[in-house]
Amino acid sequence: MIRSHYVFWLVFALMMIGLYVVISHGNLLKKLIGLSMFQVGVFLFFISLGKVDGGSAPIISEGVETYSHPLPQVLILTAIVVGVATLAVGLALAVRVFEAYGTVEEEELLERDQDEATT
Amino acid sequence: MMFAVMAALLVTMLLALVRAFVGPGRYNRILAINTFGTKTVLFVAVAGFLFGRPEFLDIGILYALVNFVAVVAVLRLTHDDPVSSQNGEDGT
Amino acid sequence: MTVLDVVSGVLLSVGAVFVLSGGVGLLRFPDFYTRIHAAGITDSAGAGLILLGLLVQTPSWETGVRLMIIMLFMVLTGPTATYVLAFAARRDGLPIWHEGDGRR
Amino acid sequence: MTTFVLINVTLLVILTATALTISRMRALYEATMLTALFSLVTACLFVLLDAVDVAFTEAAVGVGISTVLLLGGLSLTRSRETVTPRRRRLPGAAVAALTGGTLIYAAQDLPGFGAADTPVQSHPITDVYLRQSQEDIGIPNTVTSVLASYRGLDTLGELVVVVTAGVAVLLLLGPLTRPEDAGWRKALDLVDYRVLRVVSGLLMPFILLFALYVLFHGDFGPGGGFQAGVIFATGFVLYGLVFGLDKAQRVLPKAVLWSLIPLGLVLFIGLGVVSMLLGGSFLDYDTLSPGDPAAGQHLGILLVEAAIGITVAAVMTSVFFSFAGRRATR
Repeated sequence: MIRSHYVFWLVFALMMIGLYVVISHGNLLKKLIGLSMFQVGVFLFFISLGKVDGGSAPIISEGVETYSHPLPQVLILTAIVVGVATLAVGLALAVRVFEAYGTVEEEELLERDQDEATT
Repeated sequence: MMFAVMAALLVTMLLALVRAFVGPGRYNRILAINTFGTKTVLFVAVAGFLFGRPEFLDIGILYALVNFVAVVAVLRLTHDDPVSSQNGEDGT
Repeated sequence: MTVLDVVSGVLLSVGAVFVLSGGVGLLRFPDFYTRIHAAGITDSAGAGLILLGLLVQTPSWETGVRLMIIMLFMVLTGPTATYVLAFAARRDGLPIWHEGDGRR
Repeated sequence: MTTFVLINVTLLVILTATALTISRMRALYEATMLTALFSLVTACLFVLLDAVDVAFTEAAVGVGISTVLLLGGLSLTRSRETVTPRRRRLPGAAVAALTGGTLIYAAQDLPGFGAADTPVQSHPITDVYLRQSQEDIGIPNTVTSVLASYRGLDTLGELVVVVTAGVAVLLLLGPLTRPEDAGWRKALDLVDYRVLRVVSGLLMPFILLFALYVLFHGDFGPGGGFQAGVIFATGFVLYGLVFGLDKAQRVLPKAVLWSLIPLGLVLFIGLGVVSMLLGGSFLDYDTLSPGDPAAGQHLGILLVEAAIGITVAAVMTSVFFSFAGRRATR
């Protein structure tokens, strides 16, 4: 069990650290960092599903017989670029929130909204 | 032989990692990350030889490059931040 | 065991020792400026020797060319990065360590 | 095989430790630096897990672009996090523990890591991608052939997402929202660093050349449109950081950049339409060269990769410009 599943456990640990940061921390930028850690966990999970023992990179060349599966790699390759694009959108939103509210802390944002609603 | 080199690289990575964790201050961290980056370049090169397919060294070239860009970016974009530009106590 | 194997083995092991000692220095030296020395050792001597050791073993010229490009890039970027770091730290007023000061 | 396991475990442990440290750090600049380190380790792991193309992308994106974007975002907002109160920690920890427990429980049913008889490996599609692609397309790098040909439509969708995200950032931070100040705050600090300027100037042509090499060598080794686009953008990011935003924008005017964003997408879709007009289905490159399907595939893949490269490079560069060109409100 340990020998065959250790990768998954460590990857899950990574994902959960990211999830914890996203849920618990109030800072929007820290949340984005947590999100990207979670994302890396998912990437590693996918890639590790495609790996074969003794396999090699799926670039065909003579004298190599076993290759890892190319499909997860394709999915993750595009996902990384999409991930950084969405990270940019998130950051842009955070910057605009900061310009409007003067803070990126969730609690202070909620307080500001409350104040405006009551007055 | 390759394995010994790989082990040395991994141990050095761990040492640099500790330096990046404890700091103190920004410059120590950048230095540690820069060192770590060169170790990853070597890692890619040695791993290629260790597992018998050394033809993917393009990745190593990219690492060497990107590592430099990261150091420049960190220096440039944190330069005018008053909070933690001093060394010493920083909150972790 | 050919001559090339021996040469490559020697280069690799000396490089590994340099890399390792640089890592230890990065951790043990007392302040930022002294640590740059350690980083410099791993970046130039360690990396250069290991890459040379690999170069001796290369199966094809394409791999060799790539190794040489990596070496060129590292020779260009490594010292520049450490120089800029030291320069910026000096300008930022990071104090220099003297004998008898505490570690920082 | 034990060598592999040892290296793998070491890297994964380094990764998890870095993640833990990042999650505990309140100084966000430092946390971002560690994110760069995190990406370096991830990229090493990808190399180890045989995903060389992914490692390529992760290195360029994670260490280059996303670090720069995070730092840019930080310099426009606040760089210190407040203390997370205890009452907020507990729910997050509970949810994480619960989800993690569920995942680990569910993972018992997963086939072992690296086993050769898993559904993933024994599915007929594996054989199509690894063996039959050599006759259909004839490109050694199966990742490229799957990306650009077998799953071309999927890639088109991803490209649309990238374009949408780029447009969203431009709408949020671009010049339409506020007149820009061109100077990127004060004069650039790094301009005094002569060595840095000389070396960066020396590196620039090599970076662009390398990006082109990655673009056109993607058929035979790791590389392709996404990677090349990001490397291009990294080159311009370096240029902008060292020589100042003004100069970078003089080299690459915004009008050009913004027209390049849709250009790649139009090229991609246009290629699909052309292949339909020639009698095939959407993005069926066989029709591009009647009588010699493999040649058509080569041409199609090359064009698609170029289109991806153009769009990704333009999006990443203009996103960087819009972060860098914004004035900090403090």
